[in-house]
Amino acid sequence: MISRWEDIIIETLSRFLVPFMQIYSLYVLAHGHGSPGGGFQGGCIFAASFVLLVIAYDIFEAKKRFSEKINGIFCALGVFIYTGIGWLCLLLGGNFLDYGKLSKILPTDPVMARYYGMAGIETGVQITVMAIMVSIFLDLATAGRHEGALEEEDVGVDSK
Amino acid sequence: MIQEQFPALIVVTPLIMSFILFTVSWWNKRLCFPILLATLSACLVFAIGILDMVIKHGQPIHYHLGGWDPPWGIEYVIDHLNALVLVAVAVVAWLVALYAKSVVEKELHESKLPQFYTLFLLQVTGLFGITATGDMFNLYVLLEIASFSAYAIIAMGERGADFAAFRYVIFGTIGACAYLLGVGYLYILTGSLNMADLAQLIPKLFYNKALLVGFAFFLVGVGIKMGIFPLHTWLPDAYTLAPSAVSALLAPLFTKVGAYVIIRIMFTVFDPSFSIKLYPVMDILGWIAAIGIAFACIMALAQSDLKRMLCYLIVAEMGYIVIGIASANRLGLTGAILHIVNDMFMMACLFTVVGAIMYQTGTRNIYQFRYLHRTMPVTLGVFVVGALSVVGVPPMCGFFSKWYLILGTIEAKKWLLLFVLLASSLVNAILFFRVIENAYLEPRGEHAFAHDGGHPSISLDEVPWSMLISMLMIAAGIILLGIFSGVIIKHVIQFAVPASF
Amino acid sequence: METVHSATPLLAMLASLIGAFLILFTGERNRNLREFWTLAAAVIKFGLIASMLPYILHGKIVEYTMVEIYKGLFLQFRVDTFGMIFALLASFLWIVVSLYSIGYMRDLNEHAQTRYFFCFALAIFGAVGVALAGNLLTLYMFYEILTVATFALVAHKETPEAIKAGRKYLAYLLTGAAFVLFSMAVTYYLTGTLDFKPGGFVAGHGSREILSLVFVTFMIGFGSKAAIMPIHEWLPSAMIAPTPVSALLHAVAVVKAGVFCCLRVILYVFGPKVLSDLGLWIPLAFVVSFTVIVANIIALTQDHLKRRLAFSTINNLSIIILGAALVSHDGIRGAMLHIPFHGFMKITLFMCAGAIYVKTHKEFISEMEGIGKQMPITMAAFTIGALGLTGIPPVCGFISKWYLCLGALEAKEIIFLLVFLASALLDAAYFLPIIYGAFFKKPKFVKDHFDEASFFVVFPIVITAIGSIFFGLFPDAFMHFFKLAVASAKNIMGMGV
Amino acid sequence: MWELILSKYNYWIYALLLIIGFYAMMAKNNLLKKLIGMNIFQWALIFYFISIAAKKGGTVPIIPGVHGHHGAEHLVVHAADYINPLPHVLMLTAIVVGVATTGIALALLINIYRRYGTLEEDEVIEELKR
Repeated sequence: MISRWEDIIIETLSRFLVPFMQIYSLYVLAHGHGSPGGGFQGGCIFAASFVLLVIAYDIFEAKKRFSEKINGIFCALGVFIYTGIGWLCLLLGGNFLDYGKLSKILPTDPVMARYYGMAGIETGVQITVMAIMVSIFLDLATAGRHEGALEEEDVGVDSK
Repeated sequence: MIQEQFPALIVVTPLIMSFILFTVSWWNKRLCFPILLATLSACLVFAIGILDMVIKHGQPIHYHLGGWDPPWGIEYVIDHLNALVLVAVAVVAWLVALYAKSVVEKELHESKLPQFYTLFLLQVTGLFGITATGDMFNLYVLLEIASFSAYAIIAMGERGADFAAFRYVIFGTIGACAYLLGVGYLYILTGSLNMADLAQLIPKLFYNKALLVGFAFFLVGVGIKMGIFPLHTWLPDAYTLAPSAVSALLAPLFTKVGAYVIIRIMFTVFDPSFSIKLYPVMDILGWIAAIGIAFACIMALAQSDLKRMLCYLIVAEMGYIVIGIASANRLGLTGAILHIVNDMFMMACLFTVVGAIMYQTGTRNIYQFRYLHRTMPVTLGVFVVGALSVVGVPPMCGFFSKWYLILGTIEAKKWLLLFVLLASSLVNAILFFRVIENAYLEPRGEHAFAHDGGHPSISLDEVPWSMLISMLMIAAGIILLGIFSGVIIKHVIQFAVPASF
Repeated sequence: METVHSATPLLAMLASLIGAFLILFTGERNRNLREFWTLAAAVIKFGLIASMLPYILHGKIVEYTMVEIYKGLFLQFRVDTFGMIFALLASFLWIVVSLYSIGYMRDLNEHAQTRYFFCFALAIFGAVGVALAGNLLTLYMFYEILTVATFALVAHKETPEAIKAGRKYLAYLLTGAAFVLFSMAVTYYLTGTLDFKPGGFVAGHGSREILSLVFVTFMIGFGSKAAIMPIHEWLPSAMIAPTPVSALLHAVAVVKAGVFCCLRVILYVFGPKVLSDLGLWIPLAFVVSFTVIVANIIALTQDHLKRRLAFSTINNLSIIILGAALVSHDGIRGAMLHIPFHGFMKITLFMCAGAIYVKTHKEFISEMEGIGKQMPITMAAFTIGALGLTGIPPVCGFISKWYLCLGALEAKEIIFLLVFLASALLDAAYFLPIIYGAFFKKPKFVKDHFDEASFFVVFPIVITAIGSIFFGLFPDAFMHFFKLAVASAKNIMGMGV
Repeated sequence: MWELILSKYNYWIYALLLIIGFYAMMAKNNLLKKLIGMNIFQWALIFYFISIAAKKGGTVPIIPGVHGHHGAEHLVVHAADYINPLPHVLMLTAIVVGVATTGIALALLINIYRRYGTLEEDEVIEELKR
């Protein structure tokens, strides 16, 4: 699975598909509070695009574009956005995650402030979910060997 | 003002810090430990602040996440009971973290350290959350957070740990799902997930069979997580094979928090009369506890591996707590709650000592402890304190909780349980004096008067300071808890026991 | 009875505790300093306890409450007349024994002396704690500490027998402790308090059956330490321990603590009235009389000196309990007097045995013929002790036994009077041969010229021997045992029958 | 009788799935099959929760055309027309939990396979005995 398996059709097709998947995931995210959807779903779809990359090309290729380190940082970033907004509300005198209080810094009334607050939260969730999904996938695929610890022998039996 | 926010902060801070720690570790691994310790210190402050607030106000603190009022929003409710547990968890976690540094650096590959510290924090997050939350489903989620981190760090242990961890995954998931089913039943019946709200709604449908089923699911689910007797089978392997620091963290905390959840469900969510008058839950629990303690003691006697022996001891200790619950009166429940706190310290003490012995000698086999009192006297001193506490020698804390448990069983006229308590403390004496004998005495021939000082070749060889300090602090904690148990009961526990008792 | 609130009891306790840890930290590096700590702690402790004597003699009570455990349940020291007797005895004899053990351990060059002195100090800590305890819970606490600390002393030699003896000791005493815990809990559940009260406090609580059950379990629990007959087995086998330990075990700390606890329960928890109402004292009295006789008869058959002394101890302990069990004025008086007096005499005997062992490595009486020539001072002291135990004036044993007999008469229990007399007779029967052999037989296995043990060993023996005679002549001398005993007897009976 | 079964068919199905999953977890020798059983178990639960939220003719609980200041107050909401959203939300979390569990379990299995070269429980135990 993690080895290269040249196939022009699959590669082209997936290269063609990936951006659309990512756009779609963003759509799901952005539409999360107007219709079914939201951070979890969006994140999973986003992660799926990377999985597709790994499957179509190979793991090194994918890692070139999205290394473990960046992944880890994203994973923390998402949580940071989430709790950051929470803390912000907290500093603005509300309870934790009390978006209504955001209206003090946003040029809107509490209702819209809730709206934006949720949007921000969902974004954080999406980023984290995406990063976690990818890292679970990579860990399983590389059997937990990080950071280019992959040698030839790890490149599965079906190589060449 | 900020103090009102503590209930949320104590859960959120370790959560965010765990991820930050993980990120930081990418470019500087040496920062991990300071971050961990700082975070836990903050949590300690929060916990103490909460306890102080609860004692001042005298009634539960309600914290509405996101400002949504219950029963719609998630609510954190802190009363005397979980404030006490929060503080205990915070203290023990802090001490174990201090202890962990040297041990993990020796036992784990240094590439694993960041993951370890991250999971450590996640674990603590889960435990705090379980304790603080007032929402059934939220409790499930946090229970799972704690469980995941437990699965993962246990798997870091020695040979066979991964298999033990997998078993733990299977059992833990069954437990979590059983709990979730219970939540589902309650939700269908009442349409609410908020504990306080449920407490209002449930008495109306006491005679509903579905309620009973849900209750049974709760008991089974939490019982697996806390390792009550028939559901304990995952526990010995998992905790024995885990890295020393991990078992020193999990063994004291996770099971006891489970015990807290059981108390919470039986006495807060379900009205006490449900399990006392309506159904013979208490009798069943009493029998389970009695059989469990007997079984655990026998199994512990059969072990030559100190850590495994202690693991079976945990099962017995959970049995004690269940006895306290089963005696279903003020004294017994006081004993149970006090024992939750005491047992955290006792188990922390014993497991840290085992870790220290492993660290120095590389063995856990009781029969290879000869001359240990020459090489590591301080560690053994701490061990003796913990051992005497478990045996129930005053002024160590173990005696006092046992004292209330005994009084409770007498008041409840449950003579079997009383007998079990007394007999098991004797068995504990056998268990521990076997170890102490091997560690302290050096069998020698008749009339052998070794010249003073015995074997000069064997010299002092103690563990690093950080470990010594934390172990000594835990031992001191055991004695202080014992002497001042009266104060704790007077100011905290007597309010934690349901008023109907 | 007015109460003086003072921290002196706590300080007295801390003296030995701190002393113990100083000993531990000093360790083998500096033996003189270590043994200095032992002595210093002992002297300070005795001084502090003696400083409370005046209050007690004026019928006051010194009290110090550490912390409340639960409603009406404290960790509390309350020093009354009876506790004072035992506290004085234990703390005074600690000085003597520590002097002695310094000499003993050095002469034999024992191993692990630090542990030895540490546990010794802890044991005294426990014993005096038992004496000063103001209620059952505190008493139980120090009782357990005493048990655990003594385990290390019993197993000190670390020979297989020693370790076995240690296990046996623990098995008996911890089981006993479990019984005590049970009865204590039930008592608290019934009465809501555990504070000692002269004349008892259980009266009117609980049914006959439950009270009788509690009394029996109490007696089994504490009796395991007081070595009442069916559960005495650990005591003779504990003789394997070094002699100072045996001296401590028998004369001062452990078994005396057991007896002390029994008396506390009989007189201060149940009280004469309840005892006689429920008729509980009769079975108790018969059990202990049985113990007295059988122990003496066994003692006759022992050739190992320390074992013979051990059985003599068992006998005397039971005599004390018997004295308290016949709920009579003089009986209690005699029992309370016999605690310190027997302590003095028995410690003399044990230290003599130790001295002989140090010098000649002889443990069997048959080997000691003519030892009087080699160690006259020791054997003289031994004679005094033996005569005292036999109850011959002017040694102090006479006084206590006199009052015990009076007690039996007062209670109109001729059979128990006979028991007392028989025990005295049998005492003579197994002590006099030793003395005779020592002085009037040709030395076979020992030197026939003067060769005493070292100063540290002999000096304490002389002190206690003189003490025994001194208290025989002036039973109310500077420790005022007599006055204390009389006073406590008055309190108890005043409330009681 | 039949009505009883048919009217409550969702419960029957979930119970059936639950039992299947439990059987697999307990009785199967192959660790991977145990894991699959575990998933079936969890999904049975999720299905159960979702099914209790369902309503005949109910729709997604999203009120159209409400944005910002105006709207919400003018328009009447019949709770009966909407599916109860709460179980879905809960199950969203439960799904995430399930995914995480599966991830950890798979990682463990890979590890086990690497070390002991098998996924058969008894063989692994044999390995560990040595």
